[in-house]
Amino acid sequence: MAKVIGGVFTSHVPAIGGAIHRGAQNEPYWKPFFDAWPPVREWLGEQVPDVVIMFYNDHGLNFFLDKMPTFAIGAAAQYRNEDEGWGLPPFPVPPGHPELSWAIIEKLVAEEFDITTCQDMLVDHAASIPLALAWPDREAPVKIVPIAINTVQHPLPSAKRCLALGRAVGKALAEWQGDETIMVMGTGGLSHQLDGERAGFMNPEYDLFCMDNLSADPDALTRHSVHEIVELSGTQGVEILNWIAARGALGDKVHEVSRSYHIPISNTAAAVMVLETEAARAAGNAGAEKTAELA
Amino acid sequence: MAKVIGGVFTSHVPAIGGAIHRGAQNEPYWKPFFDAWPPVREWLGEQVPDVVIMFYNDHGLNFFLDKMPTFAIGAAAQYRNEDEGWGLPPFPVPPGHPELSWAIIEKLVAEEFDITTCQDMLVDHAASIPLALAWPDREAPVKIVPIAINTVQHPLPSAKRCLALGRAVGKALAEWQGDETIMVMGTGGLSHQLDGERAGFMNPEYDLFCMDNLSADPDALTRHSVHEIVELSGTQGVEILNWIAARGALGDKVHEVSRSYHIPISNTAAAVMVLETEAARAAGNAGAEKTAELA
Amino acid sequence: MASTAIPGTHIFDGAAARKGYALNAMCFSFNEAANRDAFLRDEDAYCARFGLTAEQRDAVAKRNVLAMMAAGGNIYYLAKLAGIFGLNVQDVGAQQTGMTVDAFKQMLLDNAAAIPTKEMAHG
Amino acid sequence: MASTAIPGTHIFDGAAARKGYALNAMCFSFNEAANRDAFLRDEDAYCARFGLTAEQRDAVAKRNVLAMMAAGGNIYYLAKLAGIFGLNVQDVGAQQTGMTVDAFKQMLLDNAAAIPTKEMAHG
Ligand SMILES: [Fe+3]
Ligand SMILES: [Fe+3]
Repeated sequence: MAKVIGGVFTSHVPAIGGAIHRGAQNEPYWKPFFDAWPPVREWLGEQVPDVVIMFYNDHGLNFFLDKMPTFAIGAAAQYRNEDEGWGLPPFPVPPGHPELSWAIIEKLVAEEFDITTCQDMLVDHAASIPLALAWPDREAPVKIVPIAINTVQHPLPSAKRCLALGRAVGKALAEWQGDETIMVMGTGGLSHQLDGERAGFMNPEYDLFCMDNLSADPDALTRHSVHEIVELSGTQGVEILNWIAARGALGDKVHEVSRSYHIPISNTAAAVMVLETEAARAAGNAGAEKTAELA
Repeated sequence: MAKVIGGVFTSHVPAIGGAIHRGAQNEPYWKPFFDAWPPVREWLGEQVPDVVIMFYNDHGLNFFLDKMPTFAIGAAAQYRNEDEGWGLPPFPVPPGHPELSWAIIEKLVAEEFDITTCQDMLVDHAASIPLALAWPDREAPVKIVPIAINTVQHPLPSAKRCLALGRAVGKALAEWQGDETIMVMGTGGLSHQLDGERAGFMNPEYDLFCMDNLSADPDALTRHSVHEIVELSGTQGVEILNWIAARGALGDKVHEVSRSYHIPISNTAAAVMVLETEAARAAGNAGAEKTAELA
Repeated sequence: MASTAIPGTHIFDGAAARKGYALNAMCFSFNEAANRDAFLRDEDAYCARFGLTAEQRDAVAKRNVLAMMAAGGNIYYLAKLAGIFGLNVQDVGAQQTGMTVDAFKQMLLDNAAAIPTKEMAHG
Repeated sequence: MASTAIPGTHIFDGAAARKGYALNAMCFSFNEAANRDAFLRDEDAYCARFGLTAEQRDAVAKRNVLAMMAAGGNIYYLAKLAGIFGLNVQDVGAQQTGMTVDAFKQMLLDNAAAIPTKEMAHG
């Protein structure tokens, strides 16, 4: 049976991609952010996932306002990252896992989620940069199932609905009969606002609230309406919805393995976290224990 | 406040469009089907709707398998019917009602429906033919809000979920502050199967069950799974999901105004029904009472 | 997912949708008259452009609807291809059931006999 | 729908999405380098092709991001247009807040001061 090991949660700011392409990881501006990643990679080296369920949002590469889905799930064998308008070289994107995609799709529809199924799908920086951070200098050695959440055009799904989506994905993973080692990623945020006279807004207090509750009490994050999240976290800070959904897939009890929080990268409060499932920890490999002590 | 008067439910077989274009309405093959429409038009003449909420399914004009939504809602000011591959002249499509579309979208997302919002949308014969039947020889004198349900690619939404969708749309209509007279249409079916060795399958008994329960006990139609509906009604008979959703928007109590059931048109058991809301009947115009006696 | 098979019935589910993607994508393109013309001008080139599998290409070459469905074709998209060949849904039904078109049409008419009589009063 | 306005904050809701469709559609097209080149070669013709409203055309001509947003632009799509002009999100933020780019960047850095100290231990 498949094993769900936990999740990596991270900001996905496009400028990170630029820094990677320029090799700027050790510049003073970038080092605090990139320093978050060695512990993450250590955990990945111990747990060795071979599938990533990627909760992210599309920023106008694959979806436009002609057909804007609330929740979209990839069911392709291959995905591509392409030029998003800035001419940056696309990052490599690992292959899909259509069998698992369809198992999740079946489960979600059975659980009354009205998803849009995508057999042909471009994935943007919100999926490709986190993979490039987790597995630098190569195509990530995993298969992916991308799940895109609308954080662009209001009405957005509520935090409660996103957590429920993640929990339903978690049920699908629990029922999946493959022997894969599966992790989730939740990307975006934390607080930031690109647009309007409040551009540049960040809210470390709310970010801390999110990070502190993500592991032990994710329902706490669903007490705010989308409008309140925008107020607390910024117009683009609502990308926390991706984190909340990803968290939902991990079951009730998880352990925080690592955390980094740094202001600013670009206009954004940057955060990186690793949460490990009870099951992965109970499996009790020495590596997991060692990493836990670091947390 | 807006008034919801009821609904027109009808088959939408493409061949009907051909018969209209050829002027074949009085040919022996077609007459029994087209004879269903004078009572419908009489009811429309009395109730005079100016908005149609159109529950239908796309057959591969606007949606493909790259992005296949479970529920898609139009939010455009204009829609178009186009060549669906057979070179038939497109039917006129009335304008949209974007303000009402967005009010419904807001309500549906608040009620945890994960819809796909379409600001640019082609509507196919499943929307255009019913309008051409209700208002022949001209563009229908209404505005429309198209709601497309996936009946093409399994997993399809359950009948229960479709009824709940319709009920949530009904709540949005009840809250809408405009003074429009609103009707719903539910199109498709009844039993038919175009594909496979069972092609030509129809099931009058199940169709009768659906028609008999549609007004008084629509929940009865949700006791069958999608798989059971396919077995009972044929692979394309699942278009009854559109009827079920449309019915949901009409509230608890409705009255059957007219009904027609005829086999076959093309490969399909054809049905046309009018259901009137309690509110429209209570308004008690003489016309409505007269029509009711015909039922 | 179908728990029990329905005789003579093929559920277009994830497995079929995945298998049939190229064929269905080609058929979807036939919404445009220019694409239908291009197919008629050079069927091989058109099929190659959409990357049809050998099984799909063979089914199309043979105008065999059941074979197209076995290769993942969905009837809603296939109907656009059938239209190019001048086949309507009765022709397609007859082919799939192994009947003559006349016999298939008669079978459709015969379904009316199963209408419960109390229903006729509503007609 | 927003029950209370958030100062300096524009919710991209149905009203905005409807108003901004043409502008956002043009910006979405800039995912392709050829379209960016076409815009740069003949901005007027390119804007006309997408049917921008006078308000949208004027906002684009003035490179005024707040005006683009008032005309229904969404920042995710507008960012692709800003990229053509060589503007990054700090430049765009400075313009919208009426600050110099340096002052805007300093404000971003200053946000770090608000990080609760107990959090630093985790860093
Ligand atoms: Fe983002
Ligand atoms: Fe149909």
